Amino acid sequence: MRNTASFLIVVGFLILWEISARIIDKAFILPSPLQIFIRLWELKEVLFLDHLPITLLSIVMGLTLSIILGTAIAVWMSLNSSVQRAIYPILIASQMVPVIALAPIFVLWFGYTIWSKVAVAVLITFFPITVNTFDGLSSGNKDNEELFLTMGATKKDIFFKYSIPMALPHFFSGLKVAVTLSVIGAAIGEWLGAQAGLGYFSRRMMTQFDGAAVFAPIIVLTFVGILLFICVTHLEKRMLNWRTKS
Amino acid sequence: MRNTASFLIVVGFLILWEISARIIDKAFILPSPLQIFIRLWELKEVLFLDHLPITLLSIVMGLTLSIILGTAIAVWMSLNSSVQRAIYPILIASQMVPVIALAPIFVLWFGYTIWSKVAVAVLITFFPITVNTFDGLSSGNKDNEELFLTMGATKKDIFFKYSIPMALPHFFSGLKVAVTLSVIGAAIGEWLGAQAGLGYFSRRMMTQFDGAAVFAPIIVLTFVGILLFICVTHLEKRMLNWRTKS
Amino acid sequence: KNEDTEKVSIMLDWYPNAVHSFLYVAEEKGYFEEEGIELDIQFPANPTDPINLAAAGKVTMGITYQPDVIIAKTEQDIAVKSVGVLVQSPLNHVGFLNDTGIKSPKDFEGKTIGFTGIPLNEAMVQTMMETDGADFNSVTMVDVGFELSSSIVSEKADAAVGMYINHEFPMLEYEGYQPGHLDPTDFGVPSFYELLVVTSDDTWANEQENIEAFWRAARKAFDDMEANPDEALATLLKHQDKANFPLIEEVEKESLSILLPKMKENGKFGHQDAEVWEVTADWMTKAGLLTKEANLEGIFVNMEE
Amino acid sequence: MLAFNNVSFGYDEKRKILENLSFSVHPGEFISIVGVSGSGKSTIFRLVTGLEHPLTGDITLEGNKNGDRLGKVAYMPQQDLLLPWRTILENAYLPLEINGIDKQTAYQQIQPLLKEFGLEGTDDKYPAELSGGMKQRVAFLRAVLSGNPLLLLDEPFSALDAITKLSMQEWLLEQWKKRQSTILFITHDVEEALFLSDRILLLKNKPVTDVEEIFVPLQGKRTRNDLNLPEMLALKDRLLSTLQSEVAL
Amino acid sequence: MLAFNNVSFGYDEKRKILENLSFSVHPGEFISIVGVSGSGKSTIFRLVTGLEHPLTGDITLEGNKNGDRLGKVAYMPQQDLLLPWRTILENAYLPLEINGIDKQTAYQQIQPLLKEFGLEGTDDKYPAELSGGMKQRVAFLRAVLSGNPLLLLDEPFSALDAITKLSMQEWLLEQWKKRQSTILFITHDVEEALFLSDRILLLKNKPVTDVEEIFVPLQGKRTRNDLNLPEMLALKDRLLSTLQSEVAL
Ligand SMILES: Nc1ncnc2c1ncn2[C@@H]1O[C@H](COP(=O)(O)OP(=O)(O)OP(=O)(O)O)[C@@H](O)[C@H]1O
Ligand SMILES: Nc1ncnc2c1ncn2[C@@H]1O[C@H](COP(=O)(O)OP(=O)(O)OP(=O)(O)O)[C@@H](O)[C@H]1O
Ligand SMILES: Cc1ncc(C[n+]2csc(CCO)c2C)c(N)n1
Ligand SMILES: [Mg+2]
Ligand SMILES: [Mg+2]
Repeated sequence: MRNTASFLIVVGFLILWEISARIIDKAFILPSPLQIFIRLWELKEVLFLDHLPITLLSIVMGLTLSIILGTAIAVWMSLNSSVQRAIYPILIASQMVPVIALAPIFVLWFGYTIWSKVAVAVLITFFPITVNTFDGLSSGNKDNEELFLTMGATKKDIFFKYSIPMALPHFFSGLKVAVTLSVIGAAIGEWLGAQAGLGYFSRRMMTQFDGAAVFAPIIVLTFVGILLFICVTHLEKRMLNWRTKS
Repeated sequence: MRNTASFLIVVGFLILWEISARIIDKAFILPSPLQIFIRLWELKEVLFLDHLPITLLSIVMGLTLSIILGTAIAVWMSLNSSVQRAIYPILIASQMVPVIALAPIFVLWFGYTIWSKVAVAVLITFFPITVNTFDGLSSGNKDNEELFLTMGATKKDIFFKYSIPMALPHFFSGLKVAVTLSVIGAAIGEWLGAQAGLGYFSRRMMTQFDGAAVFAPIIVLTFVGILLFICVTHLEKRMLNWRTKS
Repeated sequence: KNEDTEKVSIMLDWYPNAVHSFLYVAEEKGYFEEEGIELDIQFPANPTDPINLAAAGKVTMGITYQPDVIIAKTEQDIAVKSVGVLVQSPLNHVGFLNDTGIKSPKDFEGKTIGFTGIPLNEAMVQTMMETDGADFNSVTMVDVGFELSSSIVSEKADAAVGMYINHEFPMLEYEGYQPGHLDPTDFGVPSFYELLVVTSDDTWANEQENIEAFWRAARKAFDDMEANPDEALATLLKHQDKANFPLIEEVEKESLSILLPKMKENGKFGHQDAEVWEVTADWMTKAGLLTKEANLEGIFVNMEE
Repeated sequence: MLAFNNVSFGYDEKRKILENLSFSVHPGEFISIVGVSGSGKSTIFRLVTGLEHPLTGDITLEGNKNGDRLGKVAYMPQQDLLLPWRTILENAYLPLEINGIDKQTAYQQIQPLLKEFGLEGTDDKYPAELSGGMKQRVAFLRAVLSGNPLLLLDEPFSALDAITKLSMQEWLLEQWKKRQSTILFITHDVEEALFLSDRILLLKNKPVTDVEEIFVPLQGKRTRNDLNLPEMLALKDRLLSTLQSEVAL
Repeated sequence: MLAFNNVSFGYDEKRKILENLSFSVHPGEFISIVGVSGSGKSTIFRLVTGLEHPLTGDITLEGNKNGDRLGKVAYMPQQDLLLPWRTILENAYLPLEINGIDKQTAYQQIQPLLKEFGLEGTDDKYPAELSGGMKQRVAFLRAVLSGNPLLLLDEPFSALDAITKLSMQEWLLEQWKKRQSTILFITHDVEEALFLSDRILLLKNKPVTDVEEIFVPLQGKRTRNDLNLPEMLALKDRLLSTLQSEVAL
């Protein structure tokens, strides 16, 4: 019920779009929602069987690598404050490099393989995971850690029984951002040279002057993003079920 | 002093890069930092006088539009809770659309004009500004607002004397994210269709086998990002100087 | 300067090179100004942008490839038309480095071939291979955008289609590589118009006079260029954007000598023949590029002399 | 000054919090309201300030029956609720600013009061730079500056440590005498209520249908020792046991 | 049980907080430490638990001079510091888990205690679902479960409202008697100290060079009325005035 208004706005927007598209009547420049939907249906096999798996593969590989790399660096920084002092500023500064502008270089390094896409995805998803996990690991308060110490806890006890559960909500916040970015990363990677994938397909349809088919894979990508996001949210709810109790 | 370690790491990284670049000896694939620096110097006029102003213009226009649009929507949502309930979920969902994948369409709509770049920049910077400003405007607590009411304050008083100062720190957080994204947005916009600009230049050099010249504008872009970020931080410090007192 | 000059824009097919000399000559000699137009020359960020933006009306004209115009018109009903040819016979070859050991289209089997993202190139390779009795399915086609030469030099692709015999090959040789090439017309691909100028039907309807003015100036410049290629080359080099698109004099000189005869094959610069359009469309239908019957209705107009 | 006359109220129509409650406050009195947690003390304040309106019954403020009360009483909340981005001076200026008084005039009025409240030299400091006791004094000053003679204090000292609390209590008594204001004071702390007030209103039952009025048998200048008088100790025990029996309810 | 012998300490070599401090605690005693804010009460606890080490002097815990004290005393902090992601049972299990006791055995040990502490039915609840008083009881249980006989409580009730505080105090006294543990209790609240303890240590001077020991003249079962005894009232006044003079310093 709460979202009736949103729903109505979306429907209104679609209708407006449909009407303007029909008035302009240049499907190549502005396809109508209906045309896009029909094209999506016609292309369903190509999109879902040929291109989606490829894109999903780079997203999943990119995310996995990001998570491994990101949490490893976050843990390393949280365990050693001189590492932290050295690396953290670099991490922050590195975000100022428009890494996406480097994407074409990856093609040179990795060729037109999946790795150039994975590299783009890792480069843009790795930062939110690292920073959030690190912030989470350092969000513990001294009082609590000292309470552990007075119980005779070792550093390892504190890390596993306090820091990690403490960091989990932050890790999930980072992951939620990363998931969205990974879709964008894979799409960008696929623009730059690929033989398959939704981003590639969208671009290719542009060269075929097929406006509706340009949008169709973008819609699929959007749903991939939403689905991944929902998955993470569910996982989060299950792992942090205590949070719903407050 | 705190950053000596970071500095050493960066220097070490540059030296390593220089050495590997010399060993690989394919400036096109991996130019060395020195080569990049020399190229940057040689190209300084072209980069700083021809391309930088163009890129800066799209960044500034994109940011300005985002700020106007973003704060307007945030204020609107904060003033009217049914607007908020209707729009907020759409805003969040809209972030799942890989807007960057839509960028090529903008080129069709706006041609190789500044507007296609501004559109990309607005599309990716507008979200953090809106959401942060809105969260800031709603971060006020009821107790404080009720205190204002007991003093005989009007809604307008509360908005200007309480909600806005309250929202300012959040607005700046959003702006800091937006500034970084705006550089990326402009660069991407320029890849996809432009007649000048740093992103355009970088891509162009890619076709000229000139690796060092591919990196040089990216370095400039990075510094543009850092500079913008510093500007925002300074502005923030000046406007929120009370925060340093706690 | 002139109060009532009309703005006309043209998007090149590639970064500027010898083919575009006449534009700079006309500019230099003030022919456009005489015709009352002000020409804005744009370079594409994407190999497919010239036709796309011309079709969308974002530029007055775009320099593009003949089969693309047929695909746009036939498959998607996009109202575009060609208003003149620049290069009347193919320059497009499949290029590779000699070390790859490629000798004929049969050797493409199992290889990676780069192309600019224009689907027609895939069909060309397919036709070449089928003519040579090879299996096209074993080839991986990758969209490399503008990086045709760099993709084979950096060994990201074994070969690339879309390289021009007059430009990329001399350039690679100049850079010290040993490129080899195969001519598609030797392997079943018909000869068609390599480069032509398109506009959208809407633009044609609204700005026909400007386009005609453009062509008058262009023709005049082409005549000058034919009469004195060295001067034209000097103009091109003078106008080159050194930082962005450095040109090499030797390469462009050789390029121009290859180009000049191809730009006036039937004695008339810009003139098009309905027959060439039909031959091209036939091949495209055979090659599977067209799923519908070719729509050549109003696909080109010839400027009046 | 203030009178509740058969007031009933509930945030939710079905669950009344106050039912037919009546009491009155005379000018110059210091009255404490005591009751267990959740009994409705703060709710009474919300009604007095005009943030809420009684479902039935009347509230009369300075002879004005059921009028608009927003802006007519001085309210000092439990947390100081100082605005962190305003200096002490600017925080104190807030009620005057809302009443449309210009900065110049207002600052001239505030400056001497800052001194009187033991806040000299803090004009340009930010709240974060002050101690808890000082912040409470600024909040009190702000309430006083609203210019309304009836002051409502909702557990103003509950966040302070025991020693600071004691000195703030004495300071408050002094201020009250000096300014001759009327104070309505909410507290959990029975000893605090006894030390400060002329009269204690003890809220009873759920919903509150009745207040037990207790007159504190102390006059004029009080000292902490007065709390050890036998009648005061008896009063304290009575209050405490009543409260504990209310909790059990 | 515990003895400080000429202990000096400062977080910063130059600014001592404790100087040549000596006192001792006997098994089964209930001792309160009272002192103004910032005097060094919590610092003494940090030394006892072994989080800090004296610069000079010795601390003897159960006959063990200057040994490793981490894990040897039961400490209950001011905030409950319960882990929000663990249920009540799991929170109570924490000290046992750290000592390597397996879940099965531990839970069998904890379950009856939960009942005894008035926490039955909360096993699988999360801390956020409990009231302030209940959370303090869980924190106390957790401290008790560490199995160490010396219990340190750092202002455990300061965050509770006055009425809840009273009942928690009574409950604590009961638990202390039942378990025969030794308790060291920090508080700001003089009345609390008097009601609970056998002996009060009042920290004096800055740095603390001396503690004033005050024996509370109450034996056996106490009631709140005992606080109204003339000698108790006299003690309270003495304590309060000493504290207030320390603040002035
Ligand atoms: N804004 C509100 N909306 C709905 N119910 C409320 C609201 N404020 C308070 N209540 C409820 O009204 C009852 C009385 O609350 P009130 O805050 O007046 O109690 P109190 O005596 O001030 O308690 P405390 O000593 O804890 O401050 C409580 O049951 C509370 O849950
Ligand atoms: N970790 C620390 N590092 C440096 N100085 C500290 C630290 N902890 C406390 N201090 C300082 O030591 C002094 C004593 O602090 P301590 O916390 O022991 O006081 P306290 O008596 O417990 O005060 P309170 O009643 O406010 O809890 C204070 O001046 C404080 O600022
Ligand atoms: C100098 C020069 N080199 C390459 C191309 C690109 N190109 C040549 S053919 C073709 C596809 C259509 O056959 C494309 C994209 C060009 N235009 N000019
Ligand atoms: Mg209340
Ligand atoms: Mg302390």
